[in-house]
Amino acid sequence: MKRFVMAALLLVAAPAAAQEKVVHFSSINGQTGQSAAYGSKVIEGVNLAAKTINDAGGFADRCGGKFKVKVTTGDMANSREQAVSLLRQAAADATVLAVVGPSPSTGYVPMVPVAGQLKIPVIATGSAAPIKEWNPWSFRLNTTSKVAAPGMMKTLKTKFDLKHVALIYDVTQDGQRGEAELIRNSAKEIGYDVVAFEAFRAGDNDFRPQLSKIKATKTDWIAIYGATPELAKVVNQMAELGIKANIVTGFGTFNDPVVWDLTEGKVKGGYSWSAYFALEDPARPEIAKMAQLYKKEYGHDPTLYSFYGWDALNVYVEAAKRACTATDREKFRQALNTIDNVSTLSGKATFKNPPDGENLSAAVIVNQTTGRGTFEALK
Amino acid sequence: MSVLLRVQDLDVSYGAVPAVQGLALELPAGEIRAILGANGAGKTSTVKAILGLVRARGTIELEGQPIQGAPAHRIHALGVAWVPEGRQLFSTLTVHENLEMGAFARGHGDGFAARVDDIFAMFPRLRERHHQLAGSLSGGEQQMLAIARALVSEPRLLIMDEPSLGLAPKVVQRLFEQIQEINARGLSILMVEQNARQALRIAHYAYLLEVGRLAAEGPSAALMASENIQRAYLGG
Amino acid sequence: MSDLAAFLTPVLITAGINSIIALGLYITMSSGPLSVAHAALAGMGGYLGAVLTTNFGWPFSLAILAGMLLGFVTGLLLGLLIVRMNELVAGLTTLGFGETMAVIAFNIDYIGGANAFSGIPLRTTLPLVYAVLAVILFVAWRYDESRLGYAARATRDSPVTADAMGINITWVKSLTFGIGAAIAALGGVLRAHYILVQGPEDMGFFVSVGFLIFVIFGGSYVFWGPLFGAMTLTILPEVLRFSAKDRFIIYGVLLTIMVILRPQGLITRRSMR
Amino acid sequence: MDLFLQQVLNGVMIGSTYAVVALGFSLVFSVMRVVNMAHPEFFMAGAFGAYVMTRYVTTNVAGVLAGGMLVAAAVGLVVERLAIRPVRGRYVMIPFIATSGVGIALQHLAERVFGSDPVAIPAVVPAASYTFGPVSVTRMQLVTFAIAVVLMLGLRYYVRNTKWGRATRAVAERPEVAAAFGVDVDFVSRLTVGISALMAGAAGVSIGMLYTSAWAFMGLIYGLKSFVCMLVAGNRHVEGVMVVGLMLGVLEALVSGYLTSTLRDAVAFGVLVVVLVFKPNGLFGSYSV
Repeated sequence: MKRFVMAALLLVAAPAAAQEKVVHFSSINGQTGQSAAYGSKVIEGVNLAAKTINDAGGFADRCGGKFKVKVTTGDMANSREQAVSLLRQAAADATVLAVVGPSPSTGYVPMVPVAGQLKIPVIATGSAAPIKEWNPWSFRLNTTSKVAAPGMMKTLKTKFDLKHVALIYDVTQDGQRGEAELIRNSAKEIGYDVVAFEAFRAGDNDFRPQLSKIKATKTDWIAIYGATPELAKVVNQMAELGIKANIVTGFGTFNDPVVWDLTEGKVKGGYSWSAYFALEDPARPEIAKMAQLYKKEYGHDPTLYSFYGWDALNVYVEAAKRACTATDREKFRQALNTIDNVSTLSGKATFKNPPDGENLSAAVIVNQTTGRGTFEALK
Repeated sequence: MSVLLRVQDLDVSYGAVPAVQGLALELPAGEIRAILGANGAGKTSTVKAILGLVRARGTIELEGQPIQGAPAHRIHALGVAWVPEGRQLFSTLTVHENLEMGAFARGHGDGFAARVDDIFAMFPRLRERHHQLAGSLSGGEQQMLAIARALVSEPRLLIMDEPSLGLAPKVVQRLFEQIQEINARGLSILMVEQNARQALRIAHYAYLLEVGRLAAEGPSAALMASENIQRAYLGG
Repeated sequence: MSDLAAFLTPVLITAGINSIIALGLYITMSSGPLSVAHAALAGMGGYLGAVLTTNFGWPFSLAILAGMLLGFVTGLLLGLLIVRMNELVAGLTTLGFGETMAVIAFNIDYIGGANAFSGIPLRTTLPLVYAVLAVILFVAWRYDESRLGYAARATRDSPVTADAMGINITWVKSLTFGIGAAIAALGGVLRAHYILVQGPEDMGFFVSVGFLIFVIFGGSYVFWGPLFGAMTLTILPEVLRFSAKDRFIIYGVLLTIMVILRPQGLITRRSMR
Repeated sequence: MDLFLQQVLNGVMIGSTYAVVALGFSLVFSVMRVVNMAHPEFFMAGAFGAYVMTRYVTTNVAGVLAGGMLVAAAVGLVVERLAIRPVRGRYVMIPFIATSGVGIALQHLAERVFGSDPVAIPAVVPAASYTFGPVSVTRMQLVTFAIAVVLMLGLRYYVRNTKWGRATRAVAERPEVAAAFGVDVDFVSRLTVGISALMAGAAGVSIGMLYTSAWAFMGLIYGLKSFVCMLVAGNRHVEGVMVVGLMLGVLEALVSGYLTSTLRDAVAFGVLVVVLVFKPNGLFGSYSV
């Protein structure tokens, strides 16, 4: 039913833009349901990037072709089955060149093997879960814990002589749990000990049982790994239980304005690692420009995930420029592999897949949250 | 004597299954009339139709005023009270609370306490147990409470469904005397009863139902004498 | 036209698999219990089948049989556990079982824990799903007409009379639970070898309630009911995709309206005659 | 020992949040044999009611509480009219599905209106925490616990000592006989759903303030746990659900505290199922459904 509607539109639009070709990307993310908090921001970032490029008249590839960008959004609604179905439908649509993949790991993890089979490029926009078996068609734009978490702990160890840390993490989110386990496993090597390893489930409200146990260990470092709703409640309940400790988390969640509001600023001074960007980073005006465009278009501030969506679309356009094709997925995949140190708003992008689709040059910095959506790099 | 209740070509069916077909009966004010019949003859369906608890076709009039199709709680407000088959007390409520439910429509203000005393006089055993849960009463006591619950709403028409069911003979004897006392105080009674012999002894008039249809009707004496009633129901 | 078929295939496969699991639930429910464990049973089948094909290289057909056996045994035991419970309490017991299985799956690293078990080979195709569905429909049809089918419905309608008629209620309830669980596990194995990932989230309460809604919405008195229920309620969200963000608002409202208009279920015995 | 007391207190506080949501759930279930799967969304509506009140209307506690309760009651009455009354006498699973559909629609409606992120509810009750020896508790926790106790006692008084409360109990046991004695069963159904929605609204406001946020999907976890409490308690005594709610909370806190919180729900559900194996009709007995 949906395809007929699209086909009809194309027929109508075709005569007007006959000479201008279209590059068609499929954007699959959680638009409704519990993971929509991230997915909807990525979708907005992708759509804004496409609109900005088209408003500027589209883009020209290296072989003289002029293209406009078309994005079709598919809602996986926090379900693994729908994510895989949408990917299979995108692959079946010959006009789709590549897929901007989901931020929730529940969507990206099952897509990786399917992308390899159907030979269609997929790029993750925020899913940090460890992937058991990569294939040349799966990429990941955001930095991953495997690279960043040990680095962060080493920096905190050298700078503040961190001796022991307590961990409280979401056992139902594979990205969060993966990073918490990484920090536990690299304890001996970096030289600190893990005094508590407490789990909770997405959707929980009360963390006092776990926090009371952590309070008893009198640790002065607590690492919190959870989605926005749970992370904010842990921080609030730590304050209520009178726990005074430095707080640490992964991929920049403290810098998310929503978390700042939910904790009424209690995340100030929290340490996290993130790609190199800040909402009001004077050194990089293009970030401020995007944030301003974003606010005008959607009425709320962009979050880290909005930048991932914007960057994913632009990296794809850069690859399309190099591939000089709108339909040949193999040529497009090879072009993606030539992306070397291309700067994006959330850092830099370098891909060499095989062996894996990780973003090799995703700059990782350890930062301290200073205000609503602002932070500064740890010198 | 005016006719309190008139029912004309009453049809009741549950889905495709007809329970009562073309039934007609009357209850003049002040009389006791019985509805006799074997199990499944449609006695309870008839009663439930009059009470507004099941959907029925045909005309049902209380003092000439049509009530078929009205909801049960509105029919009750017109002065109709029910002693259900198997008594169906509110077993998780106390005896007193069951009486309060009996007078739910009239409220507990004007004269409720007086009416309760009057009932306790009639059923002294209930006074002793009035704080007990209805579920903990004996069979006979439950029967008394079921009648008391109906009387406390000061109805004009009392419908009793199998009052003697499951009671010891001696208790049944006392029960039927009480029914006559209640009637003597001016309350018209429509009684459904399988115990045809006892019922005919105190009823003025009776209707015999067979498989949802009226098989016979007439003054009790006439029905007592007719041999097919004798054979069918009195184990003659 | 070929890509239109390719477009519909994922939806039709999911609908087919959901129908198989719903038919398993239908058979379990035919003897009375309100099971909210069938998502967990399907998940267990999926996990076992996936481990056997991925880690041990078993052929797909053997993996299916192993999954079904696991389902059957677990279903038998669950049936025995709840035989003396009333309908809603039995439901809660199956709820406890389902949630417990989900939490345990989260904590077993061998099967991937929260990261789910991935890397499963693709085995399930559209023709295979509908061939299996046809077989299950035949089984359900024969079951309805079989002695066990009648005994089960007697047990559901009134256990007392069924007991009096000499029907061994304990055996009927646990056997029907076992058969239903085996079919659900079969659906789970097929799903795992199509989605290529088997995760703990699919085993919880809310997924099981989904299957329960398929069966009761479709009509739980004749085997066509769960088939129509599963097909309609799987394809409906896809058809509603055009409404993007409002998709589930419309889905919820439609579900409520349809169940109010047809409380006895879409398909009833009478409507089938 | 100190940690044990703190964990038990944590458990009682968590349990009171399950209990206060379960009270309304079990009232509707025991009186009308209806499993109202939209009840968690009445609770969510209460939390968003508090959010709207604090942002646009008033931050006075009573005002916020009243606002939340009225929003929830309004949603409750609409749902009763459209999705519960048409199928009230039916097989228990039919209203279950009808209200599940409403629940799904309300969740995603809230997501469309308030967004998919949680929204912050400012602390209307000035934050404070009290320490008694080794044990500490916050003012908002005590307020939530107090609201749960007040609601339970209020419901107990209503059900036992008022005319309409008695009628509700009569309808619960024998709807037909109650109707024959002048009780308008439809009105009692509206009244019962209305009261349960008011209580869910109060729960939504207090839990929304306790955890300082409202979220379109906050009802899911409460729906599951209060449904379990309701079944384990049995539907004969409404207060039973309060006791089971507190038990579940303490059980979860102790398992998280002393075993491992990864198995928290598995152990909690496991224990509740064991209770049912020995008391198939629920801890406090129930009417047949």
